[in-house]
Amino acid sequence: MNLLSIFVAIPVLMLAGLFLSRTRQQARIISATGASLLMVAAVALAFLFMAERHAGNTAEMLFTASAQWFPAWNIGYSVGVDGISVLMILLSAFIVFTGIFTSWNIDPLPKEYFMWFCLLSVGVFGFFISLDLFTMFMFYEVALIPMYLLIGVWGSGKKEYAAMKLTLMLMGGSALLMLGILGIYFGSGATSMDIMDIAQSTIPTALQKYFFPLTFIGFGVLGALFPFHTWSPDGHASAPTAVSMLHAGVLMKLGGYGCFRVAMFLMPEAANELGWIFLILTGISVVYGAFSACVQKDLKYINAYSSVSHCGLVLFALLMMNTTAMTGAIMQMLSHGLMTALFFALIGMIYGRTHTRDIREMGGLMKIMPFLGVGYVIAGLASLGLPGLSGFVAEMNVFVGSFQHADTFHRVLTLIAVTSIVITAVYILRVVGKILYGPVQNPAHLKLTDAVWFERLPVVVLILAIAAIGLYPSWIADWIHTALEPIVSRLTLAAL
Amino acid sequence: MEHIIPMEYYLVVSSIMFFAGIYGFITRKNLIAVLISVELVLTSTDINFAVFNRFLFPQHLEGMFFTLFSIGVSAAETAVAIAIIINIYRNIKSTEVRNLKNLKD
Amino acid sequence: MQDAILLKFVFYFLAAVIAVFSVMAVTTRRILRAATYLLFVLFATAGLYFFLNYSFLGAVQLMVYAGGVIILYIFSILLTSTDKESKSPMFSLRRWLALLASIGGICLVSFLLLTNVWPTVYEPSTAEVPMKLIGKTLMGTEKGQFLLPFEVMSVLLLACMVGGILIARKRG
Amino acid sequence: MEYTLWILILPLLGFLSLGLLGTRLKGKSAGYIGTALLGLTALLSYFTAWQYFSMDRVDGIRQALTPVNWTWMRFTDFLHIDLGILLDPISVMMLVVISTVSLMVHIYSLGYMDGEKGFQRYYAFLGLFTFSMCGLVVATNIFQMYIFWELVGVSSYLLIGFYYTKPEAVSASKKAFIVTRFADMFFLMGILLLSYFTKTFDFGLLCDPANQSIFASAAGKTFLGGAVLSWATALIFIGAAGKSAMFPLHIWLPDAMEGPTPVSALIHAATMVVAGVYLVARLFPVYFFFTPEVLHGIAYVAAFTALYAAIVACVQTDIKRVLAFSTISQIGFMLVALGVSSMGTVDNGLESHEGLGYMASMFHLFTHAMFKALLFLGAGAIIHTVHSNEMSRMGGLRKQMPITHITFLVACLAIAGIPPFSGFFSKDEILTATFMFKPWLGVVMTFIAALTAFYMFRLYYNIFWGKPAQHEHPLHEAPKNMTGPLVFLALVTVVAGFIPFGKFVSSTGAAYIIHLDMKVAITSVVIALISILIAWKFYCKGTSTVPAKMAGFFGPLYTAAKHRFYIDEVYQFITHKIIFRCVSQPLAWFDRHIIDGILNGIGWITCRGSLAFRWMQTGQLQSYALLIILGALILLCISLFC
Repeated sequence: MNLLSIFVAIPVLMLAGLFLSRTRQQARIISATGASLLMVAAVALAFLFMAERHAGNTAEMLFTASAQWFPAWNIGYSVGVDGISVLMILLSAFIVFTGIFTSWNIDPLPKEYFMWFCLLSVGVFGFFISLDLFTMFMFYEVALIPMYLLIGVWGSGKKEYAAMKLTLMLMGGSALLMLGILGIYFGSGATSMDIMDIAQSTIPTALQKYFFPLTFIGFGVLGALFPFHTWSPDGHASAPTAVSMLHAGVLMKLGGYGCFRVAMFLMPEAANELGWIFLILTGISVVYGAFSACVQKDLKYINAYSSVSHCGLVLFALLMMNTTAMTGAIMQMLSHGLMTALFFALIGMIYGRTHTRDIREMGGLMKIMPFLGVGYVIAGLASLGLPGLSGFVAEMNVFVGSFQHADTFHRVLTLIAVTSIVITAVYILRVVGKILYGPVQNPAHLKLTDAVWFERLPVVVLILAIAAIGLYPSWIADWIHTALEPIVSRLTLAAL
Repeated sequence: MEHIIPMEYYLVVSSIMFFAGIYGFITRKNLIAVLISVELVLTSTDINFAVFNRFLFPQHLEGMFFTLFSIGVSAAETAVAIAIIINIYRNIKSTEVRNLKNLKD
Repeated sequence: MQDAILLKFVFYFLAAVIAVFSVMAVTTRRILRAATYLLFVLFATAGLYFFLNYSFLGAVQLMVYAGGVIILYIFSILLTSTDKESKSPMFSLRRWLALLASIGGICLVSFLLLTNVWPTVYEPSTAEVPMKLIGKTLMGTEKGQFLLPFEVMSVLLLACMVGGILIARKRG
Repeated sequence: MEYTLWILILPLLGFLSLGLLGTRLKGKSAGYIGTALLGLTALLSYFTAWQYFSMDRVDGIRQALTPVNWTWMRFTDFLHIDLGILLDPISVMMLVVISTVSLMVHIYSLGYMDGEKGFQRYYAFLGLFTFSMCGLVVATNIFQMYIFWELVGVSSYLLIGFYYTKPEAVSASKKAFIVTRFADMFFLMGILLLSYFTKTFDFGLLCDPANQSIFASAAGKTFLGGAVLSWATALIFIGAAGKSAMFPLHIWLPDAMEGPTPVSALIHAATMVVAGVYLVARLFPVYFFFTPEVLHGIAYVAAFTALYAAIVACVQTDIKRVLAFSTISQIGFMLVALGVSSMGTVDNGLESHEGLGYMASMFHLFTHAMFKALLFLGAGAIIHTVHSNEMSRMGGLRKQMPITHITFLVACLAIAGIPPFSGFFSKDEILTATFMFKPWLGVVMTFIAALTAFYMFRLYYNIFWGKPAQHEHPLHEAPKNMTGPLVFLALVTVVAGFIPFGKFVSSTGAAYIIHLDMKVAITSVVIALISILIAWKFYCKGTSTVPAKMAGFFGPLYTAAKHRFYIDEVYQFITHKIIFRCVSQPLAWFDRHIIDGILNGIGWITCRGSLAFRWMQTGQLQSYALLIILGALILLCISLFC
């Protein structure tokens, strides 16, 4: 079996195991074991990848394998990874791992919950390893559908509304995406669904102009592109903790990943020509999300709008189409994935104790639960771009890279995007100040306890990952650089 | 050996039967009457099978066997349908179409 | 020649029976009568099969429909004691539309049938199909033979039996 | 000189170990660990300074060293963030200042913070701050500086908010962070703009007068009517102004006094707030050669700030606020000096007097750090005893707190510019430089110096003389570990003025011989003495009614100054009324109601549309059959006859 298929196989096996499990404890053990295995596999993959590159293997995609499963349409299961995919797989493994522990005490129906969760992971991992447009799309859908039930059944608040909205909007995106994929397939001569093969042939520019926006918006909906982002606040606010983590941490990255892997890579001419429209939209996302976050009262809403802002920055940087900015975009994906997962994990833990997410009803929690408080502060600092944590390196790559653009329009937009770092500071500090500092608002909170081991574990793991990227960014930067080379060169070529 | 009656005549007869069945199916209110209309429709197609077989492909037997199976199927269908109708009648004391609204809405 | 005229007469008689009774079957308000008219139609159909020299088919038609199905109908009509259909506006929109569709359909189909040029058959035959051949065809597994559909049929009938019993049985 | 790396590592080690061990450390052990590490850091800094300044000059010019420089993150082929250590006169001088003051604060805090909850946290944050500040001053490139710039911002945030259960402290810390962050945004923009044209972050390349071709690509380029380089340096200065609390970005500093007093001494008086000055000094060649107009702008902004802060300081009653405004005013002095300075020319190994301002600024930075730290620590000792920041709760403390009294007096004399204390020398150089630039500016600065002397002695007399206030508990002198640093800093303040500072630090690196301009010196001393006299008259007895009358006389001005000229209110208005009410809330509303509304509207239309078509779906098979038949027939007709 291909090395990469392990990432699909493990969650599938987990599913089977969960199906047979009888008790909550069994379900937990199976999930935790599976998640740990995934983590080990992801780390092993990273090392193997590194070894392979070190040995001088300069192929664009490593560990490739391919098998046709629907020859009539040239649909195959072809897999392969480059540096970016490996990082995304690592990220997903981290989030799944921590997500499992965060949902340790999920209620009701733990078995079913974990099963849907595993199905979601199948989709996520499958998406990142796929090189075949249709298979990719299939895994994409597999990742989206469980969300409906996970939110609708285990969510809180207006969960039915949120689940419906989220699913419908993302499905709407998928519909556009499907059209885009078909456009790419037929535009490239209808001989292969494999991205690498399609990249060999060129799609006529006239066709690209129709299908690039479709594909970009299709993925952009998941990447919280303004004005298609409104599923995010409601969806995140209603979802159970681990689902929010996985959704904001990994699923939203599917959008960004798809945007450059499919839309920009395969249709570079249109990307150059129409990029400015989306650049404006993403620029709006960045500032708009940050401003909106400033006045929210629900912790999860704040974080959801912050995600809109941060993910907007991802797409923004991708559209700048130079290596530095795109590196920043990938780093931002990782960084945002980790820290937003951390945020949601902490919010979930806090909510589990205080039973409120309204920031006006909390205060002085730092004194009551110092561990969670410190974790929250660190997540906040990462989010507002403190050097030494991952947010900083990502943002700086984005800003410096974007500002290297020769066009004044792009540079001015960059300056506008830079303002988000202040607004981010405003809403992060507002929350931290309100809920963690100050006098205790509700005397009943004084009896609350700090985190226990299965809550500490994900928090610590995520913080370590954030710090690792923040302190030593060059290793991932190198991978990303190498992986971006073909994409950037195609884009530059197309620009001429 | 020539046929005495042209094929078209048979077909016209069967189509009259068919559309009579359609008319009944659409307008009848009683379930059993609807079912009777369905029988008409089915039988008319049976005739067509047999006729086409006889006139166009006399060396083959497919048309005939299709008719044969069709008769079997319609018998089965009638049996089940009538079982259902009786059951419905038992529940709502009526076999009128317009009374069957429990599954709607 | 006499023979031909007689045969023609038989055909027209059967055709008339079919046409008239099928129309009556769907227009009468009494269901028992409708069932009776249906019986006539089915008899006439069986007659057509005989006329075409498909005696086996005609026999099956008589046995299954006239012998089995109609009995079922009559029993069910009597069991549900809904002999009379409730009154409804005679000239509702739907009725008109259905009438239009039916008559239009008949006209259209007849037009097509009569104007269509059918493929010529080189060796027309009106010969009776030998019973042995029918049996072999029904039980054979080669090309043009029908064991599998036959078996499927039998399973279907079994399923119908079971289903019919299950559905109609009194729940306790 | 790779060992200088340890100057950074040791405090960081302190932060990590204390931060991770946390409350497991019993009693004061955290303080001792932190202080010991800082002691080592200070020793290393002194050794570095000794070794650096005793190195040979090349052509009479001190050479910059970069013992360590790693590429940390590569953006493009030419733009990369390096982390390294740059040793040149100003960075070494800053290292000495930071480690000295930090060490004093560490020792002092052993007494001051004794028994506080979060003692370990306090020392951990101090370690973090010292690490970041040292990293900032030794930065080899502008981006490294930005990194540590952010880090000092965060440590300042954490330390101001140290008493996190106090709402004032929380909002003060938030304010400090956001205001400086706002300025940092401009700093970052400035960096982006500068590096876009120069293609480098490196100070060595940016500030080398011989290597000016890198600026060629920016020549003639304008943006919104200004030269791009001016934009870049002006933006960078905004960043510096934020950290150094220049008007109108000064509002965070007075509030930052909510932090523990030793923290105010370290961060908000001696080290972090002068980072802006340091930044301008670091980029001085860029400012001077390419954008002199921005440099002059800096001088005017700084002069205005100095005046503004001095006026406000005259009427504040919270002693820490007085000191905070005095700090703002003094930083204004330093920036004025930089702004009016020129690049010296080297002649025969000696620098010409054009570079006076630069030297004066750095000199003042040095002396100010010492005496302002001393003032804050003294104030801390007083607050520690009195348990209040208000002047009205003090008075006549000279008997109870003799050591504090004497050291405080030394510092006051220094800041007022009375010889032979250090402040006299540095301030005198600044005034001279200003007079050389524009005489009217010199006059203004002299007036500010007079105001300085007045408000400092107003403070001094109100605390140590005047009417004693009533206290429930007996007042006492601070413990040894608090008075020790006071005495040490007082000694430094007394002798620092006699350091031949120009020999160590100057704009070109060549030696600068300090001359006292007697005219300026005598005038300023006389004026200072008169101010002190007035202060003595007004406040010494505590019975004078003149201050009240003066307040009445100046009326609106007094009230305005008391409210810091309503700048905070303006900010409050802008942030809350405009940003929150008029931008954020409408945006959030727009999001919830318009964008979401459109979506929900689409959903609604779909629902309505379905309902509108619903009559077709009767659920009756017969209707469907009718439609199917009709449809089939129509299709048939179409295919046949059309």
